[in-house]
Amino acid sequence: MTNSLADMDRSECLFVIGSNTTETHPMIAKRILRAVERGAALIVADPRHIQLARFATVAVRHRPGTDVALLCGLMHLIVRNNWHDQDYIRQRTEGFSSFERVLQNYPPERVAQITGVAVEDLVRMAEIYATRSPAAIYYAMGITQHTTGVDNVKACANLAMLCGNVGIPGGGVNPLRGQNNVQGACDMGGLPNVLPGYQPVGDEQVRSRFEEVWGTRPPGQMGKTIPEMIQGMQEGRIRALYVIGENPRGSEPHLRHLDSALEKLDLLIVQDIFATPTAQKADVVFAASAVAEKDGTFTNTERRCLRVRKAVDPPGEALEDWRILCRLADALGAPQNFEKPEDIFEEIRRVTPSYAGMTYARLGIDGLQWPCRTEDDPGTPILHVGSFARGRGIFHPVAHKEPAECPDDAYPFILSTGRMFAHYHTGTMTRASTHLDREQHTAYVEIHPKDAQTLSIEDGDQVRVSTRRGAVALEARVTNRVRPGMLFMPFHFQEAAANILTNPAADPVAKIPEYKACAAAIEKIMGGETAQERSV
Amino acid sequence: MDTKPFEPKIVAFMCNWCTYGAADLAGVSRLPYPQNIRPIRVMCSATISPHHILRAFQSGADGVFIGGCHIGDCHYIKGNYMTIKRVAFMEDLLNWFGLEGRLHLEWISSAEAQKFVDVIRRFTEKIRALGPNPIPALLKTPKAIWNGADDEGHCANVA
Amino acid sequence: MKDIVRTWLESGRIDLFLGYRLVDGHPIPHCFSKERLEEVEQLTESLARYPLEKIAHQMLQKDPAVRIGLMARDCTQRSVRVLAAWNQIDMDRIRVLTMSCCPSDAKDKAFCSYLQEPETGPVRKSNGMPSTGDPDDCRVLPAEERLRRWLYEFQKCIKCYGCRDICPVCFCKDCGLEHEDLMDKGVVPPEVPLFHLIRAVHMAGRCVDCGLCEEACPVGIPLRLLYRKVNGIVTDRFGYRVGQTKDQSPFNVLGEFSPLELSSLDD
Amino acid sequence: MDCRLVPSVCSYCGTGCGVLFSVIDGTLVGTYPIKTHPVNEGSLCIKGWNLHEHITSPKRLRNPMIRRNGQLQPVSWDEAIQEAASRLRTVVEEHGPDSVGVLTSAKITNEENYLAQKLARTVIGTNNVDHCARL
Repeated sequence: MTNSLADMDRSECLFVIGSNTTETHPMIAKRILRAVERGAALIVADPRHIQLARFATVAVRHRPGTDVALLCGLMHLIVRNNWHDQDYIRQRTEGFSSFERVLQNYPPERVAQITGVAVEDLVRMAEIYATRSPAAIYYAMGITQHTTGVDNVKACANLAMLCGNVGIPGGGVNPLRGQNNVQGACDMGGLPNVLPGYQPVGDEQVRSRFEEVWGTRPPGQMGKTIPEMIQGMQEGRIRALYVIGENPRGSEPHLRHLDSALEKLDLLIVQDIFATPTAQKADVVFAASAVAEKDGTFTNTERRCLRVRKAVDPPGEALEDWRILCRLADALGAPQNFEKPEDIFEEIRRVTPSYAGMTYARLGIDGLQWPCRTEDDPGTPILHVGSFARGRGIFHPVAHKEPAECPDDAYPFILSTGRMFAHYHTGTMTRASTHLDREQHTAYVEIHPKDAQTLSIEDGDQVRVSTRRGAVALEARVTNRVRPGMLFMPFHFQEAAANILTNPAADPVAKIPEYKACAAAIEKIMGGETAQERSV
Repeated sequence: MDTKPFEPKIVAFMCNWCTYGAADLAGVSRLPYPQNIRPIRVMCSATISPHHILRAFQSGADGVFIGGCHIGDCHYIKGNYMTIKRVAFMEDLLNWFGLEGRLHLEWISSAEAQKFVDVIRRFTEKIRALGPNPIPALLKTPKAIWNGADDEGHCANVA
Repeated sequence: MKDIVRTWLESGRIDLFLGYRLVDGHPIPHCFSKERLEEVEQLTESLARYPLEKIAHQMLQKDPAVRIGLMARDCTQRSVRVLAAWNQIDMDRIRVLTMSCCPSDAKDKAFCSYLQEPETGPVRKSNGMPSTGDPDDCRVLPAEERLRRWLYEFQKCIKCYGCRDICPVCFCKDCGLEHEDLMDKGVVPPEVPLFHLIRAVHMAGRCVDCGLCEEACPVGIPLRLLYRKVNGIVTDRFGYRVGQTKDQSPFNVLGEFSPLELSSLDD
Repeated sequence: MDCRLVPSVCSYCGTGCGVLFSVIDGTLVGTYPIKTHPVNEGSLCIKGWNLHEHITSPKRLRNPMIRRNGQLQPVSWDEAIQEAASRLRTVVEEHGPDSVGVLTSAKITNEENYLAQKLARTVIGTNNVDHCARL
């Protein structure tokens, strides 16, 4: 997030796109609803009729995968009506004129045709976003999990810059991160192209600095992303995989493809707190520790680094993850001299400029938001104040593209996947929790009443959802939360794993798979067929 | 739009030992009464908890009727003491909440077929006058302060 | 205050004392014990309230013989009485240390987060139910408007069950709110208004009006107003005041005949 | 009897809500929101309120395991670590460091992520480090 959560109390307009905030980030939805009751405008754009839409000033349900067209349509209207912030554009950005020309391709009538959103709704959305200042954009995986994910994000950034909303309190472009420490994992260099603090692996000077601290020079060649590793496994170029606290056999698209890749490995090491489907395939399993069983830090979506404290010991022989990693490094002949997580944090500070000013004592309970460069730096609640990190903000022209897979006669529905409120990700944690499991015990697929009627499907019926990659059997939930022609499935349930169905087609830059749109078919299961996956 | 005239749906919880007998007797005696009730036989009116009353309204009932034994006649001695406490409480709560006059309790012995018929008729007319249970409409109407989605996926806009 | 707690612990009148201490500037509940007597120096009053009696209840369920001291506001004392009335705790095992809270003419300071204006400033409620403190204030609105406003409030619910989970007097092992036959599961908002009215029914004759539920509610539903109403009905109809006696509420038990009359169809 | 209340952070979504674990006699028994926390200000969602349940679940892994004769069998830490290390070493020797991939996690701490990527980059010698940021 460019801005902080507390900042939401200052926004006059909140534009939520591709985020079912009340279910996936409930404590952020808390602030959104509070802003609405204070009188701020709320714009909601989501293919489903989400709970937030009930409280919106304008809410639209656009066709899945048409975010770029929708956003460009709004920008077209803003420029046409001269609602854009021309001073801001002149002083702080570049590339506006060529971008403006691309916008000409998105007149509201065409956009309405692509997205399924009425022209008058587009006009109202554009007017509210452009004229209520400061205005903030909030998005989540509904924007990013597309083959056009990067374009979607750029379109959001363009919209924010167009109205002068970046770098001001109450504004910004704010992605809501899905995992407790996904921000931290990125910050710590858990990516193939950067070292801790987003320092590129290809930079000689950077590698020299790390060599000074680590005693070993990190390799300079860019590594592989997860989809590339899976491809490498298929081709025999990746022979060993060490998976820590993840369940790719639940979270990756097109699970069959992944399974065949895992089969080819010489060695699979899994470090987890549960016997996940991935752990069941492993050669070596390390029993790890959960959140209350160790000290350390998490970094949340607003870049706030927070202390995690140990409350109990791990069960049985299980060990804290950092101890396991130290022991493994030891056994590989590279002893790590850390006695407690705080020692590791001290080393992190030395190599990561944005964390340099943090200490455990300073973090306390409130935490600190990076960049925090010195011990008297109070942290940075808002990024890009005064100027962008790179100097001027660039308008990147983007164009609408259909999803990689569109509905056809054989697979007439668009299937979208995501989370529901009582469960989390692949369900390994939440389904082990009595209360959460009681709240939602079985997998389900949402279908619109009209489609259900055509296919004689009633609420609670067993149905089979299939795509070109596989099929699963599960319960139908007939509801007008989805658009006609659309299906929605949460992906928390291993016995009817949504990711058997999803399309591994990925964004060319970010490699993020298209979880939010693929072509699917649905049929009612008749008679005594078992609720088992059909082999395709 | 639904243009049929409004016919109230009334869930009627009736004690096996009294009101249900009265309803039976009314039938045998060919005493006509409105077809609007959905009778549910229970072993004692005290088995009706506020949950059941609320569940009935949630499921779209326009009115809820409870029939029990006269005080002193309860097959289980004191069951109907509980019934009246609960109904008195629920009446106060529903009135305050904005669902007035849609819950009614009456003591009807198994011999009082005529009383049963009269009470059902008057309660049905009362509900007919009150109109449909307003909750489903308030949760759906796009004109309400919150926005609802229509079937086409288009959300109505309300300032 | 620190001296009293120290004396109680030293003399063996209590085994443990539940109070607050500051951790990195935040008041956090803490269990003081005889073994770590030096910690009593850190004992502090706290504006932020946690359900200490709920924690004490959990401790007593593990070990019924333990004697616990509690830093208690007025609401804490009421809920201790309610828990005792429903045989959840043994009054003899609890010793309360009264702290200054709800305001009155006799007190010069009040320690209660509920009385503080929220930092974000007064919230303008154009759609929902204004939380005025008196549940009967809304009577000025026509019935349909009252209904509409409550339905608006309930539709915000994200089904966190926080109102139940923080409630010091919610102790049932099986909760009606999670009953499959009673309520649709796995959707938000939960069935409107069923979910909240069922909880309201359960609060009748039991709610101690501490306001923790409303503080914990992420979406600002005026729950305290709702529960005040149901408690008010119990007081009006049965003359019972929660937390003032050791008796169970007559609304919740069969008891002897209560002189209530049927309402007429002609009203 | 011992009772402790330990402030920490929720490990589900990326919001980073402050939670208070209540521990009685060394057992996690409950989760409460931190009332004064800058992120969640005294509220939690359904997952947060039940955070302790997955930690105390009987399904938790209690031992390291090695696959022997097709079955995962509990072993000591020394065995598990030695097995992993020697087989990793073999793969690196035969196919080079870039034949190893390390998936770090968005669920573990910063310190652990840092160690994991340091292990991959300095001990194994590959930049094949990624995690589920995209998922």
